[in-house]
Amino acid sequence: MAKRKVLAQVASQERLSGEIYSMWISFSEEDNIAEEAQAGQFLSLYCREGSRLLPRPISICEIDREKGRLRLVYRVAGEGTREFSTLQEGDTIEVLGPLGNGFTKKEGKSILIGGGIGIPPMLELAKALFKAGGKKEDIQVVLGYRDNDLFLKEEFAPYAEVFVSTEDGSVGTKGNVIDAVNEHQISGGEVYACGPLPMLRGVKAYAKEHHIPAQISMEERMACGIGACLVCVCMSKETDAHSHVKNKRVCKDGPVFDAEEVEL
Amino acid sequence: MAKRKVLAQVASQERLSGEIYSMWISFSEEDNIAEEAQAGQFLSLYCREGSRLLPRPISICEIDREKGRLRLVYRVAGEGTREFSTLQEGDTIEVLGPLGNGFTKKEGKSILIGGGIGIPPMLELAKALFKAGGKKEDIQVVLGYRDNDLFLKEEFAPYAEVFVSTEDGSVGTKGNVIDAVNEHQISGGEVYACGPLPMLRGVKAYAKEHHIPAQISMEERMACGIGACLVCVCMSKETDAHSHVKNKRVCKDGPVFDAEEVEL
Amino acid sequence: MNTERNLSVDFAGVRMKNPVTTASGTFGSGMEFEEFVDLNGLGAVTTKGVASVPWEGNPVPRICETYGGMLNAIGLQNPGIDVFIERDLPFLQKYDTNIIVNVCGKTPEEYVEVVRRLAAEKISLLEINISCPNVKAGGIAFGQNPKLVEKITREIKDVAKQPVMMKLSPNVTDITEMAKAAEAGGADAISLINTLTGMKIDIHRRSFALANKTGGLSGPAIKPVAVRMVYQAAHAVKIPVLGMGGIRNAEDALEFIMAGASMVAVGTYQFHHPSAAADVVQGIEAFMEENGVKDIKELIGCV
Amino acid sequence: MNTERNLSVDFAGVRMKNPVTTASGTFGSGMEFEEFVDLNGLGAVTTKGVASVPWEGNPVPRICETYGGMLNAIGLQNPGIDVFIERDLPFLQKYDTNIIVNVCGKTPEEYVEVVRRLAAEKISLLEINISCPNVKAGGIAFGQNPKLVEKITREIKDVAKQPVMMKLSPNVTDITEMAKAAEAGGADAISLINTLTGMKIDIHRRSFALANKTGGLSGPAIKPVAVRMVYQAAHAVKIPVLGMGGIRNAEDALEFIMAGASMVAVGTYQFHHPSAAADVVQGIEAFMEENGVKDIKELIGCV
Repeated sequence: MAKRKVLAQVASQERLSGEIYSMWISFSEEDNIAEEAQAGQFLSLYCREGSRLLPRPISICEIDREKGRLRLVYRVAGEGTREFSTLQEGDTIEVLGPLGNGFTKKEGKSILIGGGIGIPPMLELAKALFKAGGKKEDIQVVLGYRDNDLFLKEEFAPYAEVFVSTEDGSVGTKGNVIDAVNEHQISGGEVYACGPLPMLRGVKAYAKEHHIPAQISMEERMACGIGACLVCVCMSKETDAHSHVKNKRVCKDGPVFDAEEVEL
Repeated sequence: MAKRKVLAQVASQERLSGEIYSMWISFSEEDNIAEEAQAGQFLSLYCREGSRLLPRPISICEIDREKGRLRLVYRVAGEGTREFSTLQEGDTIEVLGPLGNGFTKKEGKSILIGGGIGIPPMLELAKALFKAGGKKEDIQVVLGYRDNDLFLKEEFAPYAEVFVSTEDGSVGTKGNVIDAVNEHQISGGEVYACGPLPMLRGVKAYAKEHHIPAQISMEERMACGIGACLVCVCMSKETDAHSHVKNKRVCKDGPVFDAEEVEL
Repeated sequence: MNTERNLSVDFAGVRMKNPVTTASGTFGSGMEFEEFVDLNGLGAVTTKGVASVPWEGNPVPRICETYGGMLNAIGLQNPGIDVFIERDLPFLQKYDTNIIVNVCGKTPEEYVEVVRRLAAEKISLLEINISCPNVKAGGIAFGQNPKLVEKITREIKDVAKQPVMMKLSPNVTDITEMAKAAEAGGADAISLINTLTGMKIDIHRRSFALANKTGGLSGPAIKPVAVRMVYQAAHAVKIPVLGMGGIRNAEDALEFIMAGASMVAVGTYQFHHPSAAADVVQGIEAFMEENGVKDIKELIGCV
Repeated sequence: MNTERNLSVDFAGVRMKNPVTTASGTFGSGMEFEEFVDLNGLGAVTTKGVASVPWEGNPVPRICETYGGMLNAIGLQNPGIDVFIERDLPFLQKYDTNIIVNVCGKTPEEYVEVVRRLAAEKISLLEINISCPNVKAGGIAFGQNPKLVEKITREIKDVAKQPVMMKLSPNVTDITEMAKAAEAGGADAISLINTLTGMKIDIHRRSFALANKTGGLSGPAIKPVAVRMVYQAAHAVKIPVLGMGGIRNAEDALEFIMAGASMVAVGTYQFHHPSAAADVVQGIEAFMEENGVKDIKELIGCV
């Protein structure tokens, strides 16, 4: 009976670019779910519009435990996220979380890879690694963009060495994030990644080739968001201990997985 | 292609008492539907909440043609009207109208009878009769309430002689509106009435007995609000010219009918 | 609008300038909607069901709202074929659009009688309502039995002078059975879905929200069932399919078209948005523009 | 809460402290929901369908949202009866609530196998899922044919040690036929409705929103169909009915109860509001308070 939906208040809403929005939401003291939040976890956001019943899973971009606030950077991909983007400071929104398992922070040189709307969770991770005593030069962030719309890039600067790849070559390495990793001969002891499936496949292959452990954050359509409905499964290499088939629940067992335990 | 839904702006929202609310809505110059509005007509109000598709028919309580505003006094009877009651000044609402046929103003002594949420349309009618040159003492308004919650009563004072009946006898005549008419021996050349079905039956019987023409405003569940779907019918005495059966459309042929043409 | 785009379809031998019509019973005969919709802009207008004689319909309340939809039990009130031919048809014939006349009856003979009366009239298509859930006799009773569907279809085809489209009920175990039965009976097209039989209870009055107890569920709520049945029916028969059920906008309409419908009808949503049908036409054209679709036929059944 | 109110019901010989349970497949085995709902407060917990062996289920996407509802095509992924008995049952048996185990299979033998394995377990009721629209074999295939419904019911009754409740599909022409067939086969109760088969098309990808093409429609959108079928079924058989389909709150639940359901299940809406089932129990009690209803039995089938 511990958990329940909480009513968060919108502290700010900002359009970063195109369809990318940044929203800070704050919580009351008794419902300060920001305290337990970890990089890589997500929230279920609920629409007000009654014709949209299912929660939208949104990854956590930044955590302010003291002020009891969370930052969500999301892309408007449908009517639900469109509704969120219209919320203004002072509006309220029902949320559930933090949900899922976040990234496990490892010491030493690390490579943080984010692609497209997979970039936001890497910001909190970079901050967390830095605050945990990581040296800035050991926190290597590779961000993959479509073009020169480099949302969030500057915000990584205080905590990490930032490298960029763009599909159109307008900025940084022309190509994908792995091209950037190779071009700059980035190396490290742990890979953290979040982004589209093709990118995750590339990251997994790269990590395997270089014998580096990789933590990847997966995405899948969800319903309950808490592991009950078995909607958001991904294929696992071995038979999963919970499902007893080769399926893992992205919302509950993930969204962050060891790259080696899932089939992409 | 003349008509269409228009976006009105809420000019004010006030709770009169209990579940009775008063809302003024204003229209832009190109969509000033207040200009054509007449006492006894209604508007279709549309909910924002997508799970509620059908418009809510709300009678017009006051018309301000110059300022392009209409006043709606309504009772919160469900989720739809509940939604309307939460609208604040500056909010917008989709409306269609004015719809239906209003009261036909006759000269001379008249009796305006309103019961419960049937009271609001009588206010505009009283004003209209007064402004058309009617003498205040010739505009006799009989208002039926449940108890001493006499919403709108005072607002009739400038235009009419006001009589009250209450079910609990706390104010005015104990009983119904006809009891009040009898107690005060109110007489006139035309009866106008809006209220619950039992009241309308009483009014019709009274008018028949005294050989006075009576215009009564009917209410029925509606869908389209414009006469196409045949949902909101009432029984007519004779075969109806449009339907060719003994049914009339409340939204299009009414809501105001000659008491003698409908079966109650 | 880009004139290169071709929205026209040949439906059961009738040329429609676009694939959009109105769902029977939601649009009357168009008189009340002409203020909101340019009837000339629709591929066709489908009229409310007409019988051989005037029908009173059911007692009120005839409607109640449900979550994302509504239940109606109007009971096919209509002025009868005489008035329809004298008054409604001439009104519609003023417009440059096709007229689809929805026909209802309590017995096969009544359907046939109406179809006979319409034989000499300038109308494009007959839609035979064998799926109304709100009348005691006829209606759905014919639409839930494949043998009856085939039989009544054939009897109507024998006298019909216009193409015949059978309107099917979704309240069946296997919609393909009904579609095939209509085709076997000689139908030139089928339309679906009619409403799903539903019920609402007023828990405070502890009784039924509708005087008729049950009613037909329509609106966006039922769209997924409608798309599924249209897809199944379109793949089960060769005759064209007119798809409907919960269409709010062009996106919804395109779902039906991609599922295999050659035409679509906008119904209940017109009660929320009176110009919905016209807006759907515009939206489909806009979608074709954006996606470089030259001919709507490229999209029909493309999934 | 007023202790005078009696919410308890005797359902197929099982005493339920209140008439509220969870809809199979929406609640797992309760482990993930125990943080949100006090399982002791529910009349029963109904578990996700379990088969004789682990099932992988369907490929993703397994879900899409629809207007006022959702389509799912999970395909009854489950860990199999061994794990269920070892892990899930002991978890639920810690609670003071009834356990209703939903049983699925691809063949009658598989259903029987699972029922056998459960014979010695402390559970209150068996719910036999012959209505899942998302599996290739079994499921709905059994639920749309009255002869098969009666046959499989009898085969299960022959080996069952707990009362048997057959879960019926709404994708049929006449629900009363199926209800009577279950009763004729010896069923102790029936539950309905399972989901309505539906489809959603992604018009931009020009393909199906679900990997399985079709899915089961659930949520508030379908409630009117569910209430209608529960009313029809409850009036067609003597065995008790567990009603479900789009229940969001106590008002919705009371519609089903007044229509004739002795118990109700909350399903899809728990995805929007995780504590919905517990809230429904409270809401029903509050309604009884306000309306001076001493015993919930006064409301069952009262319309």
